[in-house]
Amino acid sequence: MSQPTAPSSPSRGRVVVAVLAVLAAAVLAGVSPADAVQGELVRIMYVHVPAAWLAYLAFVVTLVGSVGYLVTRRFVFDRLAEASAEVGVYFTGLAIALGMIWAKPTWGVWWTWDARLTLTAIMFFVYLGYLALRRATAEPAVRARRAAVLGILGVVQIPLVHFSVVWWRTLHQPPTLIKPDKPSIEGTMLMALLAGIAAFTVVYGLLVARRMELARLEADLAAAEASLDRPVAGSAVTAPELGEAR
Amino acid sequence: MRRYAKFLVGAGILVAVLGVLIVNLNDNLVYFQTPTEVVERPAGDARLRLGGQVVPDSVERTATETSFLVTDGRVAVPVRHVGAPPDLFQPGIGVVVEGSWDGETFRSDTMLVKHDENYSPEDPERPFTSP
Amino acid sequence: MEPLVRLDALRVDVGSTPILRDLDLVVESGETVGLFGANGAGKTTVLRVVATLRRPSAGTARVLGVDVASDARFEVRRRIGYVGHLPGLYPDLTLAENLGFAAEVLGLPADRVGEVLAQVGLAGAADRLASACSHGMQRRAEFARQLLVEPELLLLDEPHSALDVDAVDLVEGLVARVVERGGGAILVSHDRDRVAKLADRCVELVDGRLR
Amino acid sequence: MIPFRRAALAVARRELRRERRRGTVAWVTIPFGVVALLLVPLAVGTEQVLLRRIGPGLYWVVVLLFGVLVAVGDHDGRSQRDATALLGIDPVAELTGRALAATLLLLGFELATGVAAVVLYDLPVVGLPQLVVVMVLVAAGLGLLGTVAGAVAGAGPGAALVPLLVAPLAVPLLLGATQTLDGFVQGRSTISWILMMIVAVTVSAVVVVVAAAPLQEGR
Repeated sequence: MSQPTAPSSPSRGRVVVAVLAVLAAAVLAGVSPADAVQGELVRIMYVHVPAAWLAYLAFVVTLVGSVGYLVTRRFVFDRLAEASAEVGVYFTGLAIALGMIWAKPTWGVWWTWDARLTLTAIMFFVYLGYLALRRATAEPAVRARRAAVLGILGVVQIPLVHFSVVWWRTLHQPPTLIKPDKPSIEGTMLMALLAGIAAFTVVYGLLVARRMELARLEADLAAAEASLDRPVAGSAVTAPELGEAR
Repeated sequence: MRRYAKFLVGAGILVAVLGVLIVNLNDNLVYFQTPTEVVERPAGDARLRLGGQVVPDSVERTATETSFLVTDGRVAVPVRHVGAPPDLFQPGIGVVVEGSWDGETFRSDTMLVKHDENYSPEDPERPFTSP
Repeated sequence: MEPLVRLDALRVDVGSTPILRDLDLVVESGETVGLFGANGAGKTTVLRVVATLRRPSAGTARVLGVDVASDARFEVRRRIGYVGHLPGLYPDLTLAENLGFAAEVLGLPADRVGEVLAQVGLAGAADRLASACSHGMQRRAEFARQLLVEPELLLLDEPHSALDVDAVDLVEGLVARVVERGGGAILVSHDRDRVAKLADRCVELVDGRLR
Repeated sequence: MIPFRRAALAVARRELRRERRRGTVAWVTIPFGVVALLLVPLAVGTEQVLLRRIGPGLYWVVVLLFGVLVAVGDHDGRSQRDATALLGIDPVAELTGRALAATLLLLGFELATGVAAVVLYDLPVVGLPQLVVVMVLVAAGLGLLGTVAGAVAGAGPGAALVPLLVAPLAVPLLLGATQTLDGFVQGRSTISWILMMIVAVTVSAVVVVVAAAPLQEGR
C-alpha cells in the first residue's frame, strides 16, 4: 500500500509568475488599439485565440500522455492525459463561447455551420465524450487503456480544425499568426496577442500540474481504502458495538 | 510493441482516408461560392451562399433594402439585400449573402459580415490610445 | 393473541412447478425460529411470502395480524425487517445516504443514521459509495438499517454469509433486540448448526414441505 | 402507513441524488441532445432562414426522444425494490417521487438544449409565459410517461423497450408544444392546445396512480 502523502501546494513562485503573466496580458489587451473594422470587439480575440491555442496544446499533451501510458503502463501518464483533457475541454468551451459572443455583433448570428465552427464543436464533444468515458469506467487500468485509445484517435481532429480555414472557404477568418507569410497584424495587437498566449500557457501548466496532483491523491485514497477492506480492523470497519445492548 | 504496429497501420490508413476526403470534399465543404463560380454554374431557383467584397461606391440604401455589388476581383454580381444589414456592413468589407437569383440580381435575405485575418488599429498614427 | 406469523396449508407455484406444498408454520411473539434446508428447498420463498413480497398460490399466510394477499399488507410492512441474501442498497449512493433515505421516509432524526452505522462498526465507511463496499460491509449496513427500522418481525436470509466473526455477533445482538421487545424472528440457512445456536427451535424444509 | 407526501419527496430526493452521483443526464444525455441539434442541419441544409423555420420543431423532437432517456432513470433490482417496499412506502408514492424527480431533470434538459437551440438556430424567444407553461407541461408529461414505462419494462433487456413505449404516447405533448408556440407567433388562440396538454398530463398521472400497485407488486 502506498502511503497517502499530504498535498504539495504549488510553489508560490509559479503562482506569482502566472498571476503576473495574466496581468501583463490583460494590460496589453487593454491598451492595444481598437480594430479599424471591428472596433472594441477585437479585444475578445485576446482571450479567444489563446483559449483555442490551449485547446490544441492540451489535446496534444493528452496524446502524449495516452501514448506514454500505453507504452510504459505508468499511471502518471494517464493522469497527465486526464488533467490535460479536462483543461482542454474547458478552454475549448471558452473559445467557442467567446467566438459566439463575437460572432453575434460581427456576423449577425451566434452560430453557423462553416467548417471551422462545426469541426471545433465536434472536437469539443469528442473530448467531452472522453471525459464521460473516464467517469463511466471504474477500474483504473481498464479506464486508462480505453481512454488512451480515444485520446490518441481524437488528436486527428486538431490539424482538421486548425487548417479547415485554409483548406476550405469558411466564414471564419483564416489564421493570422501561423501561416506561410508574416503575421498580418499590427505590432501592438500582435504583442497583446502573444502575451495572452504566453500567459494562458503558464496558467495551463499550473492547472494541469494541480489536477494531476489531485488525481494522484484520489488514487492513493482509493488504494488506501481498498486495502482496508479485507482485514476488518481499520478505520473504515470496526467491531460492532451492539453487543452491549444485549 | 508488435501490438502497436497494428495500431500504427490503422492510424496510417485513417490519415490517408482523411487526406483523400479533404481533397475531394473541397466543393462540398465550402461555406460560400465566389461570384465567378455562381456566374459559371447557374443554380436556377436554388438557394445558395455568395461571398466576396462589397465594391466601394456601389452601395445604395433604401428604407427596407440595400443594393450593392459583390466581387472576387474578376466578376461583380449585383445583390439586393432585404432587411437591415449587420452593423459592421460597409463598402469594401467582405460579406456572405444567402438567397437566390431573381433575374440578373441576387436577392438575399440573410447577410453575414466576413471579417478577414488582418488586424489594424482605427488610427494607425496613435497605436497606444487607451479605449 | 394472534401469533406473529401463521402459515396454513401454504402453497406457492412457479408456473406449474410447486415450490412450497402444504406448509404450516406458526411463530409466536418472543420466539426465534430457525428454518434450514438444502439449496432449492424453498427457504427463501417462505421468507418472501412472510415478508408480504410474494403472494401465496393457495392457502393463507397471516403476518402481524393481516393476510399477506390483502391490501392491508401495506400497513404492516413498516413493522417487518427483511435482509435478503442480495444487498438492497442503491449502489450509487453512500451508506449514509442509503440509510438517510430510510430515516427520511420513517420520519426519524438524521443523526440516528450515524448512530446505527457506528453500532455495526461502519462509522468510518459512512461516506463510501455502496458499490465500493465489500459484500460483508453491505450486509452490515443492512443490519444497521434494521436497527433504524426497529421491526417487530425480523427475517434474515442466510444471516451468516459473507460475515466475519465480529459481524456474526452482530446478528445475535440484532435478533436479541427484536425478541426483547416482544417481537420474533425467522432465520433461514443451509447450515443447521449455526442457526440452531440462535434459534429457540428449528424446522427443516425438504422439497417444499416441512419435516 | 407512511405519509404520502413525505415518502414521495424522499423518493424524489433519492433519485435526484443518484443522478448527481451518476451524472448521466449532465454528462451524456444533454451533450448528446446538443450534438443532435448540431448535426441535423448538416443533413437538411444550413441556411439561416430554413433553420429559423424548422428549428423549434427540431428542438421539440430532440426533447421528446432524448427526454425519454432522462425520464426512465435507472431501474432498481429486486433487492432494492424489496428494501424500499418494506419501509412501508406506498407504490403510488414511489412512482410519484420518481416522476417528480424525472420532471425536474427534464426541465433542466429542456433548458440546456433550449439555450443551445436558440443559439444554434438563431431563434427568437417569443411568448415567454406560453413557453414556460409548455416546457413545464412537457416535462411533467414525459416524466410521468417515462416513469410508468420504466416500471412496465423493468430492468435488464426490457429497459431498451422504454423509448418505443413512450414516444408514440407522447405525441399529444409534441403537438401541443409546437402548436402552442406556432399559434402564439401567428396570433391564433393557444388555449385549446394547452388544454390538450393538461389533459395528456392528467391522464398520465391517473395511469401512474392506477398502475402503481400492480406494476410494483406484480413481479
